[in-house]
Amino acid sequence: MIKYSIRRILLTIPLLLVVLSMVFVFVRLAPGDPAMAMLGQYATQEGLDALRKQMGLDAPMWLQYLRFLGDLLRGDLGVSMLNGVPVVDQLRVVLPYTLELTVSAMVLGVLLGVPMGVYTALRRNRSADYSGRVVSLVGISIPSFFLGILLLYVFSVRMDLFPVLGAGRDGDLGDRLYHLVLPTLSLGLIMTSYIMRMTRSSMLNVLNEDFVRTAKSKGLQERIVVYKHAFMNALIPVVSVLGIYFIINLGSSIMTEIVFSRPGLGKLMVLAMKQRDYVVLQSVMVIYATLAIFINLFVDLIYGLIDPRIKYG
Amino acid sequence: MKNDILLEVRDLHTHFYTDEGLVKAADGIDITIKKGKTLGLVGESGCGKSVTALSIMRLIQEPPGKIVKGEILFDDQNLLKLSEAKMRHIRGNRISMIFQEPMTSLNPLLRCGNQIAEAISLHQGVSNRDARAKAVEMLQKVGIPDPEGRAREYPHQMSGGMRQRVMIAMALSCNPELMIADEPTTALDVSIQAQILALMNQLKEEFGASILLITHDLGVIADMAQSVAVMYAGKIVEYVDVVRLFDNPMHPYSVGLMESIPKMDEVVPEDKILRTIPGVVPSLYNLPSGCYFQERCNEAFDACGKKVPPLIEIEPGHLLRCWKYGQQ
Amino acid sequence: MEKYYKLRSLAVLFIAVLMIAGLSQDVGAAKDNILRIAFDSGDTKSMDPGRSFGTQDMALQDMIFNGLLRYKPGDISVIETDLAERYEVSGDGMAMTFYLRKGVMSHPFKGYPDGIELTTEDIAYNIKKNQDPKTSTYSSTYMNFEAEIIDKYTIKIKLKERMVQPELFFTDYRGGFVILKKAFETIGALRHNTSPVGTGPFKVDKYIPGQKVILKAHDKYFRGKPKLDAVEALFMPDINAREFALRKGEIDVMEGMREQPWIEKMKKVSIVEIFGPGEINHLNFNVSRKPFDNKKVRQALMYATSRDELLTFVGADAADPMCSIIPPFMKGGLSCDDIAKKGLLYKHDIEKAKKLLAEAGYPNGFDVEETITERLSYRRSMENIQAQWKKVGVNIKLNVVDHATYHTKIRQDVNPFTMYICMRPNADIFLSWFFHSDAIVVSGKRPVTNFSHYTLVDDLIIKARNETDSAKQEEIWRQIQTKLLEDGINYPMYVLKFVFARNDRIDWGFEQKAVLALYTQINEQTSLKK
Amino acid sequence: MLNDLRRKQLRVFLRNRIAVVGFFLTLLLILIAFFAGYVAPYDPNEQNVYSRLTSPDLKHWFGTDSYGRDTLSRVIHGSRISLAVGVCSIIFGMVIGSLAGMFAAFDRGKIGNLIMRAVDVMMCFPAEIFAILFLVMIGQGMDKLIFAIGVVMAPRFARLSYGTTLSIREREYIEAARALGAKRPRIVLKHIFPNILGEILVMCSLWTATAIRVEANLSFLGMGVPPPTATWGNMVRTGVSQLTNAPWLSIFPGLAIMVAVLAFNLIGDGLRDVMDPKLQQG
Repeated sequence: MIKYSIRRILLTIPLLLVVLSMVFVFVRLAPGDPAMAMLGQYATQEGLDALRKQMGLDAPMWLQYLRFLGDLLRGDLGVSMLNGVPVVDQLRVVLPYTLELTVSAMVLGVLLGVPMGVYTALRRNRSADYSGRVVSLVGISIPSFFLGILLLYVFSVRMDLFPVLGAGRDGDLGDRLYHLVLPTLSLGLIMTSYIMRMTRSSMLNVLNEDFVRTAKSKGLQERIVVYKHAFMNALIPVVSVLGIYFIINLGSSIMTEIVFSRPGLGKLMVLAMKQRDYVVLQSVMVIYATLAIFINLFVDLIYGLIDPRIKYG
Repeated sequence: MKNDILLEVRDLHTHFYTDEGLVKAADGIDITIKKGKTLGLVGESGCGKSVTALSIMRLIQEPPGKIVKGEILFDDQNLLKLSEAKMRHIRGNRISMIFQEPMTSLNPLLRCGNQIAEAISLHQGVSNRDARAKAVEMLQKVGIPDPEGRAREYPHQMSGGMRQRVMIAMALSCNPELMIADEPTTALDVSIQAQILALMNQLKEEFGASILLITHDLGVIADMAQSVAVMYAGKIVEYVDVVRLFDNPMHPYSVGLMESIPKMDEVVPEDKILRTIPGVVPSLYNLPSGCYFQERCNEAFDACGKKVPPLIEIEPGHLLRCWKYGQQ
Repeated sequence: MEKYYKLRSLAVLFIAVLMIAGLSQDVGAAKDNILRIAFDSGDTKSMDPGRSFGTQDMALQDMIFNGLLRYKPGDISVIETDLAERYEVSGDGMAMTFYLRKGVMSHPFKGYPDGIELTTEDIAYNIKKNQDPKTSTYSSTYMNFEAEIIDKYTIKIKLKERMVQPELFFTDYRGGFVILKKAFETIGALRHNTSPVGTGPFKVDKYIPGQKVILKAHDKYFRGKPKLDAVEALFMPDINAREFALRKGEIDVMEGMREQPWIEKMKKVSIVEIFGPGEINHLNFNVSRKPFDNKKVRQALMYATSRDELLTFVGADAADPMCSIIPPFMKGGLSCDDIAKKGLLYKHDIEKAKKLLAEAGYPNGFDVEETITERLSYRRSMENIQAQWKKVGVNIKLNVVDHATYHTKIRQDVNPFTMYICMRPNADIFLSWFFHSDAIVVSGKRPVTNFSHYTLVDDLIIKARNETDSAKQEEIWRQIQTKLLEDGINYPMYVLKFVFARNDRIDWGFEQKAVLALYTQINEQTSLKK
Repeated sequence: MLNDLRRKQLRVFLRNRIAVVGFFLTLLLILIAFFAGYVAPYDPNEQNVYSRLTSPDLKHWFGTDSYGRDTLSRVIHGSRISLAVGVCSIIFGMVIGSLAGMFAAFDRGKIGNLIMRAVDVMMCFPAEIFAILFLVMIGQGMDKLIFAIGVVMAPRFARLSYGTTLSIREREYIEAARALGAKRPRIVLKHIFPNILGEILVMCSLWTATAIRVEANLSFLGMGVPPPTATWGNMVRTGVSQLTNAPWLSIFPGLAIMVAVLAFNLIGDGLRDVMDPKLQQG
């Protein structure tokens, strides 16, 4: 297990490095001029040149790259090209919002999806199974922004049950949670569908396994067979794809943040994209990729913990 | 006389309703197992042996399977009439089962000791600690070295033979009266096979259990069983004690089976190759009318194509399903 | 199996917590003495006056800073003193003298908990800062000034070249806002972007990037303590979110949509404020590009464009028709009636347009590629023009880019005709930036926004600038506009006014008639009803 | 034998009512997209000042937008973009992805290893982020969108074909073919590709659904095919601003996205059931 973990952790380092380089290259190759974006319609040529120099955009690409890596190593993500705010500060503000949203959606997805997946698997080919399958198919087909808009329209505009704006007051937990409900639902219900489908098919696979038959032949009660033997085994493939689902979740959260006007990485990214703020843009992308890499690492380690074949492998 | 009969299966019909149509996997099975004896059930793959075993355990998946007809008398009670709760009390306790695939028949997430102890504490109502102690004892009985340590291991840490020993330990842990072994050695190396079979024989004696041994390997039958039922396409075609079967097989299918065993004590001439039964097992979806074996039988005649022959006792203790002998 | 039941109860618990959290909240913001305003923008670019061009930036600066002079709150037709007590312009118009108010205190900043007093040294520093392209966006304009400090409260500003209304560059608008030398140097240019120090009624308390700026009342404001405790400026680029927030009372005032249906909708649920002078939306044909080098083609397209239809789209409340580049309310401007009298209205006439195109050799029209910003005020009109021109066979293929890229691209001279929406303080700036050959994009001597590559009015522009008789000056400006229309260079469409929606709690303290910098002004007079 | 298998699979597919619904839905969508010009009641870009923001009625089933354009016609024409981008990008992604995966599985040398590491890296990004990264670099437009989404989807195909190829690679007939001296491209095309094709096709329809959703997401963020071309994501995006007074502007195109994605998912699900006998047994 320790060997496995170390190997797994070491593997992320080159992965991260490549991701960083890729982000750097992509963003630098982008058209549009940050200096122009910053100076706006009154820009003069001298002004533009001076600003480019000030921002280090006139340096050769390799030098910019080395600076970029060096700064990252020191935990310095640079300052926004537009307002000079250190990117780290901006990320520190928005990251918790994105995390609270994506994690709570994931938790909701697991807490609803797993039991529903088990239930439909056990009622295979009955009406509960059919309706569950159709609903979950709709769930994985509906774009998160559309679900968000529908929830917003029904619960905020029509029924006036939930707020529409932002993420709630800082330090007021109740308010934060209150603002989190609809966005979490719009992401979490989609996650629920994914996890439910996965759990169902995994459970069906496991129920056909020999060891389930063995367990039955021992005279164990149905529930014990299902939950102690089948369920725990069915959970392993589900856990192994949670990392992938989290990445999907992370991607969808961008649209959700826009729809609900919530602060967060996604909102920051879209803004930076529009303003050609390369420093912020590349930092946000790096954070997204890093998040995804670490979530995958985390999931793999958990996976190692629950599967003895890896733990004692 | 009646008292020494442990299990009697009468006219068992187990059908599967699949997308492709109806499959009569067990189509009127009659077998009897005596106390302390071993009955061998032989036949090619897909002839319904395992279905018969699972029907006795009432572990047929429903749907698509269903036991449509018949009686399974175990200790004078019809298992098919029992409530699920009562049946559970019999499973693993009075009738236990060993499966073909030791690699996949154990739960990979549970320690072997716990998997054995689970059945013990369920059926014998002992504390978890006692159950675990008993499990270690059983592991020792099946000849596993360092049973204490092995009990704490997971299945993937063991070899196939080891795992099959664990399965046997599990099956015997509650002193069952009947042990159903479904091809227990097929997946194992030849050298291990012999060890496992010897172990089963030894333990049968020790525990006084009966065994229903399912196999396609007549060599195994010769070593283990007292009587044999030969099965073909969902039906018993010959039922007789082991000596008579080997000396004088009567059903053409049994004859074919016998002839396909290489005999160690005979020198096979260069020009004579091992004989096989021609043709393939008929599709269970589309059985021929009349005797199911007729297409592969080189002794078939008109009557065989008309009606399925009945199973009749042509001499005491020898049942046969063939028009050649039982012509009215 | 235990685990399963645990999971299920956890799920139930989770939902219950969310529900309880939901129900226990009272909807809407607390009724405190804080005004919340939401802007159509994702963030502020900078609150430094030298570095801004977005509406939201200037709206913030307006609360934080003062100019030497100011437009009367809510009314651009009157210019009054602000930081200056009084000022004089020399007889030849080449120098101005400002006399500062005494005792104007800045916001507190690092090391100066009581703030510092504003002096002429700060004014001189401002001009220097505005001249440096590194620290200012407006350097080309301010290059023309030279400051001479007479004493602590008196400063003389000389002009190198003649300028029309030079005092306009010292009003509360863009580079005219005054920062404090000491504060700027103490906290540094970078931090000054996000926590600037000024003398205005409100000081920046907290800036949360991408979310909001919280401004607290400046107790020592020289006009007196503001009535509001604080202003929260929220950045909400999504119109929907702003609208919802206003409806639910989470904000008090929002930047609206400059479009009739939206205005009408919002009038039912809120107070909609529409004010001028607005921005002029005009098309500039690029005479260096085929087939727009042909006057007949340009005229044909002007005939093919229906100003009425464009106006109907935007709506009567949000826009007024414009027939010439200089609006009638500005010195030297021309109204639509004036233009009609001159016979240069180019009244919508498809047949005439087709005829002109045929004469020019394009009886079936032609295809043209055009880059346009995604910003709605531009895009909506461009898409309408696209639909209108299609009727005479001219097909526009649109490349939509974001607004910053659009500004980059049009300055790289990519477009055969360029749509531009803007306001300039006077006719001279309008004409010289759009039609003087020096200002031609890319190739001009000092490239600004001459997208039409037009060179034939240089003399007239200079002549007007040097003309001291204001009546004659206006006459030359009108002459230029006539020539532009005759040559089919520029097609003005409409003046786009500003739309804000608010609840009834706000009392601005003055009437918002016309604000040059395009936002609802908030000052010390502004208050909220309880 | 093979024919029997196919016929059996077809029967299983047809018995799966959900999948059949998906099939006909997709067929309908494709027909609508193909004949958009004939099906749509109006020109999708024709503006009409005097019928702006009319709610759904007999004349305009889905209402009109703030330009007075017919929403139904725009939704119908929007299907072209969604389907074209979805299908083309998947074909593009499938070709480069599966080739790369098969090559990597066969090569197992440095280059193959490099390819799979690159795949790992690409899979780290949420699809939308990765696509945005590309679009920021190459600019917007339909062709670029297809390219970007294709590249985003390619790693999935690479991983899939890598895995399947590895397992097939070791089978006897490949060994045999190699022993007979067949060249590598020949082995890949003749022996491996036909064997992994089934699995790839199943995933194609599921991932077309994903691609359509990604396209909608990008459109919604303003990175899709630029207006006035009607795309569903774009329509939702601009329609959202009128949610309170003209909800039809965002609801109908939103529903259209959902239906299209759903249709491909249904087919994919059905195909998977057909291909995976374990799941469909019993």
